[in-house]
Amino acid sequence: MLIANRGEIALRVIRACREMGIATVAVYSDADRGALHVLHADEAYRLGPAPAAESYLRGDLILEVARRTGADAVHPGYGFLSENAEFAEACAKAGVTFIGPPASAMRMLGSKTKARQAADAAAMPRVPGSVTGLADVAEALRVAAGIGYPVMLKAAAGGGGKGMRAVTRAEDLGAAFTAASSEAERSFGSGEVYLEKLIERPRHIEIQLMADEHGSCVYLGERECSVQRRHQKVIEEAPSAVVSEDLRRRMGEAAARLALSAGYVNAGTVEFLVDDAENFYFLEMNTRLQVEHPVTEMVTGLDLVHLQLRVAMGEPLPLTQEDVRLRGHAIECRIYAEDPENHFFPSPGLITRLIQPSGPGIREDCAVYEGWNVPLDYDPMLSKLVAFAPTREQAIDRMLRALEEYVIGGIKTNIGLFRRILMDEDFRAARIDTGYLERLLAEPAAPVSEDVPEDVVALAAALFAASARRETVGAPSVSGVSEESRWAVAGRREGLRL
Amino acid sequence: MLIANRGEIALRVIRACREMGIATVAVYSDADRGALHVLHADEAYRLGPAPAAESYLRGDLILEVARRTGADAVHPGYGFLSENAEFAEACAKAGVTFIGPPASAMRMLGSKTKARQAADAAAMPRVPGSVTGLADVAEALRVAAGIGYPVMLKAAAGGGGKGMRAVTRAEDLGAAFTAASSEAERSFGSGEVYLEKLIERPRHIEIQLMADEHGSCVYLGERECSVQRRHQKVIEEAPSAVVSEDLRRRMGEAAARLALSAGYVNAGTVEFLVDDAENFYFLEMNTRLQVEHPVTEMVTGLDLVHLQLRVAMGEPLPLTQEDVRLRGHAIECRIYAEDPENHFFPSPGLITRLIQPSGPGIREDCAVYEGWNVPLDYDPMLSKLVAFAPTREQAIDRMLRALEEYVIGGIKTNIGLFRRILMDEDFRAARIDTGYLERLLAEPAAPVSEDVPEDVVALAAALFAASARRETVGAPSVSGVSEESRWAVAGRREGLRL
Amino acid sequence: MGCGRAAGGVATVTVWLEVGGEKRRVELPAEFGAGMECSVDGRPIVADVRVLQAGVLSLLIDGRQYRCVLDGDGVVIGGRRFEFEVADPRSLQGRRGAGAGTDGPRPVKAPMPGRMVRVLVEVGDAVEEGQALIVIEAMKMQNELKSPKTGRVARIAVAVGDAVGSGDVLVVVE
Amino acid sequence: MGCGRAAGGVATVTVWLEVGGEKRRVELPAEFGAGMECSVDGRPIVADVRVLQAGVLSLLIDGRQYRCVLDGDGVVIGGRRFEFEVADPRSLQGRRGAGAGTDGPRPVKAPMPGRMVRVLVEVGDAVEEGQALIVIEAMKMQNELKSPKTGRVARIAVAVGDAVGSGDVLVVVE
Repeated sequence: MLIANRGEIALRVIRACREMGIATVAVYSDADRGALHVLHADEAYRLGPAPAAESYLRGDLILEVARRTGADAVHPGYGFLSENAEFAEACAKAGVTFIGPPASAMRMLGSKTKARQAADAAAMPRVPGSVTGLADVAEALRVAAGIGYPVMLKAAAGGGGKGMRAVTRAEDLGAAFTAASSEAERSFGSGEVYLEKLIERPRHIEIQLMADEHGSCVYLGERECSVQRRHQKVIEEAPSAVVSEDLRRRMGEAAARLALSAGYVNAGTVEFLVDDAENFYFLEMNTRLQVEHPVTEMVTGLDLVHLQLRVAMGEPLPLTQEDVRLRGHAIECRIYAEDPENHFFPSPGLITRLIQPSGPGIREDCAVYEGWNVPLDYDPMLSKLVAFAPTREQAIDRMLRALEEYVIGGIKTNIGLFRRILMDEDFRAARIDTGYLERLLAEPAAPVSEDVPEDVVALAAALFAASARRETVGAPSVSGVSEESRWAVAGRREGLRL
Repeated sequence: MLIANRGEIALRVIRACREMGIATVAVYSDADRGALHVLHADEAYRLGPAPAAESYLRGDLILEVARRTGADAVHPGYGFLSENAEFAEACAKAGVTFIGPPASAMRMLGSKTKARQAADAAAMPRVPGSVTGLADVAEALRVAAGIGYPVMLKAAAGGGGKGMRAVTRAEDLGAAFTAASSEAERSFGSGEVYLEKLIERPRHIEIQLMADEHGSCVYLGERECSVQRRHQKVIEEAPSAVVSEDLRRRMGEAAARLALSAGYVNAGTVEFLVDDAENFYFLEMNTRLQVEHPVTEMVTGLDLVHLQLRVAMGEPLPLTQEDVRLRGHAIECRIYAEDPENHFFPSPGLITRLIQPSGPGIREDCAVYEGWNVPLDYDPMLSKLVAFAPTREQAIDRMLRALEEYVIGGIKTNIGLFRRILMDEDFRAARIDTGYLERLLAEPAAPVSEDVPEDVVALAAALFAASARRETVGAPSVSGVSEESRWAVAGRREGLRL
Repeated sequence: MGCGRAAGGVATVTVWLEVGGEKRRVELPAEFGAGMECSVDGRPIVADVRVLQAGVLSLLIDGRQYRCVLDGDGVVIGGRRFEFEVADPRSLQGRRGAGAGTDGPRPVKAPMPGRMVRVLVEVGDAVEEGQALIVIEAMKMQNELKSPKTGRVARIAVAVGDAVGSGDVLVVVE
Repeated sequence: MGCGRAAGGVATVTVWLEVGGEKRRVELPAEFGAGMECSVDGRPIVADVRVLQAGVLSLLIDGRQYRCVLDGDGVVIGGRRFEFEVADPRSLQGRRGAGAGTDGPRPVKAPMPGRMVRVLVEVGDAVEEGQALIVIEAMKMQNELKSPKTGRVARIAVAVGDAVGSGDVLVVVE
């Protein structure tokens, strides 16, 4: 099995392969020679320079590695080539199993505009708006006038908030159309955008599907991903605090119907907006494994990557809808290398200290280590920290406990932001929607940790300074090959004049 | 809450307290000032020198700390004072809640001989043998003749294999009686031993109970702990591969009956031997949380320490027997500082490198870190590694994956032994009994890992040697305060003459 | 930092720090351990210090336990990061006078390593405080850098496509 | 260990090792990285070496990836630990002659730190190979140490209650 990805998802797939006795081939860019996904693979091959376009997006090079190593399957992870129908077809042509849906299903459901047509055909409720891409601003204005403002412009290809613009007045639509279209062009190679009514204070709730080649498709409950910033998910949980047994069944059945109508196979996710009145609207389908799949695994007790591999081998699903039972509550925090106190600027660089949480109910999918230099070329996600507990409240408190234990030194992370969210009354009461986090961030932040007496801080700082001094006064510092004494590093940074 | 223990269990209780918003007080001996349970507590107080008798067994000092800090509850963990009824009484006298059963129930069920009487009263099947302690060798010979050889001598107090002797012939009974009695005297302060029939190839299967103060008691499924060495559990799993729904119910109900008959409250475990014909025999009751409780947590989705604390606060159990649902399979490996290749000699000392596994289905309860000096004064357990998966086979394979990732450098551990067991055909087929591991160890071990070419080993060794040289040639090595460059350490150990 | 010997004959170390904008003078015995008699600005503290790993220590003060982790020029305690700066007393006093005035030219520096993807102004343009000047990209994110003051663009030091390092001056507004 | 310069002008290092009872001569370029032309006993190997942390490296040979972790005087690869010893060629040759003969006095050393809890023999006692001599305790476990040969107890170096360090000679059997 060749894993055509990097970071935690590549490691996660490699682990699943090991557990199933499948040999693994990793690929890497020049920035990732020392990455954990390489360290855990049986074989590893260089693709090219750091930029994704020259490495992880080079389907041709990846298939060349597959050919050379005799790998008979490729797992694309998420991002990169995972939703690229051409790559899926190239795999098929090369006689290599692509772990995902057939290219035809990917084409039908992966484009937002085509997926909306399929959703209409499958009688799935969706947000009013254009079904196809908009030809020009004039068409956009016409459609917007028909459904009424506010509206949302969206890129037909891709996701992750790129190419999206909310528009509240007709006057602003022209500029927003141009901006969204050019951003979509830049990000996805297609400037096609469509438009739909903006639902007020919607929740983002999605259904996990798993379908086999034998016409069976089960839904594995929902995930709520309403805590977002710039349309990027920040916290995900399963189940949603507001989804009733009945709503889950209705959403699940609608999602499975859509997948079956498209001949869908393997893991997929149907995203919905849900309003206060429990109405759900089809948003889009992600034709791949999602970043946040672990919360579903925690509450269902299943392993989605194992299931992906078994389904891809042609096995029938080992479970029916009746076997799917949700238990407990799981929350995932996406830990990013970014600075919440300074405009969320990315913070690549050397991780000089890493203290990871563990213990009851804690799962971590992480691909960094002490001494790893987080490259600036890729997504800033460092780790997915997941807490499971019998109830939502306990899961939140468990996550807070784990975040307290967590220390990532050398770069900035959003760990402190999670502590703030998890202690926020609205979040704890599940009063969240996709605008929740932006509203929270607009408020001044109170310090979320216990107060540490100032004298204790001064004493601790002095102790470290004195230690650094002992370190540096005795003899010149000696560096390891890739690691050096943190004392010495600290000493130098602080410009100790001793 | 004061945590009257050390190591992973103290950390595990501290984590639960944090999750519940309860402030924690740790205690430590001189060997443990730098232990993780101290590092994670809100407050920490020294008890005394390293030997347990002068620190963790000093109930008087512990209650003095409780008084001084205003702690209103004490969690004893397992071992040390956890089954000491006098300490439980002293807590009550001091107005401090002891997290465990009342002293009366502990007295009734904690002594093996008294517990056997209670079991008879509760109509629980037990192994034929003496109900009370044996007065002398003559009585032992009389009882043994009555039930027939082989028989097993056991200490009335305590457990963990201390004071146990199997006897197959009357000629050997005298010497075994003396040895068992004196070992029991040394280990538990009481030389009382009893005797029972030795069940051939029995499985060790135990039922986890949780009882509240309101007369409610639920059983949380079973754990199989048949993989033992010298009567010490090595691997535990839940559920047992051989326990049917019906057997589980019968064992669970019998165990709950016994607990209720003794007025038992809080967590407890009833241990049974189970023979090939699904007969179960009462063995003893452990009136505390067990080392292996995590496997029960994984398959029930519950948190036993949270439940312990809630029950101790007087709350009713938040669940009924019908709410208890088992799902999936969990396996725990007790990772010890010992050398399986050299008579399992203990291996205390400095942990120079620690690479811990993580990812899907992996839980680790661990209280060591890179740079920690494992003291020689206590139990050699370093960590409890738990793997959860939908099926037993997947859980085994997942554990193998995690063990492959695990590296503990500087001291010897039994990680390699687990890999051997988990790849053994009999273990995988669940053909195990309490003699299984000793039989396996009597066979010659085949290497359990993939072959690494000799030239690769030589090259890797040479690379490390060359790196050490670069390290030491450039400048004299500089030590950190508690940590020093492993390159330099390695260089010195190897006596590099460069 | 300086060394001395206290009344009891124990070797002591004096450390001058700036923490959270406050100057602090900390005295501590040269040897770490239990019963360390320290002081902060003259206020006595008895501490029990144990170094667990380089840069990680457990501090016990009156039974309270603090896990302290060194992180660059900060220390993390209880999940919060406190920046500090070590100084000798002369330079610290010298620095206090220099300030963050709004007069004069102000540089816009790269807050992280990245690549310049867009320049939104030209030299000589009048700009408002908070107006976006340039866009740099790192880790798939584009980030606008804004003007620190109302003024005029005096210099643009980079071109589209340039790689920039953290702290590099990109634009100067005067 | 020695240094040299190969034909291509690359600085090389030669390392003499003993691994698994075999003498090995490894040559490698002084700089680690991709395309390293190494050899083991003259057999060429092209390796791609990356040091991740001190004592942890990823070794790629013909695409095969090996995680190698230094552990004291051993290297852990694929979950197995291989002991090795670095030597210069002279001393290695010298040592090969000395052997594990059964003649002469043989010491019984403590395999771990602990405390002596029982001495089962006296000086002058005749003992069999494998006979228990003494019991030491560590980590709540008592461990019998056995005689390495049939012979006579020549010396008992410790008394009950003594703390012993790893490698200390406890008993000598001759």
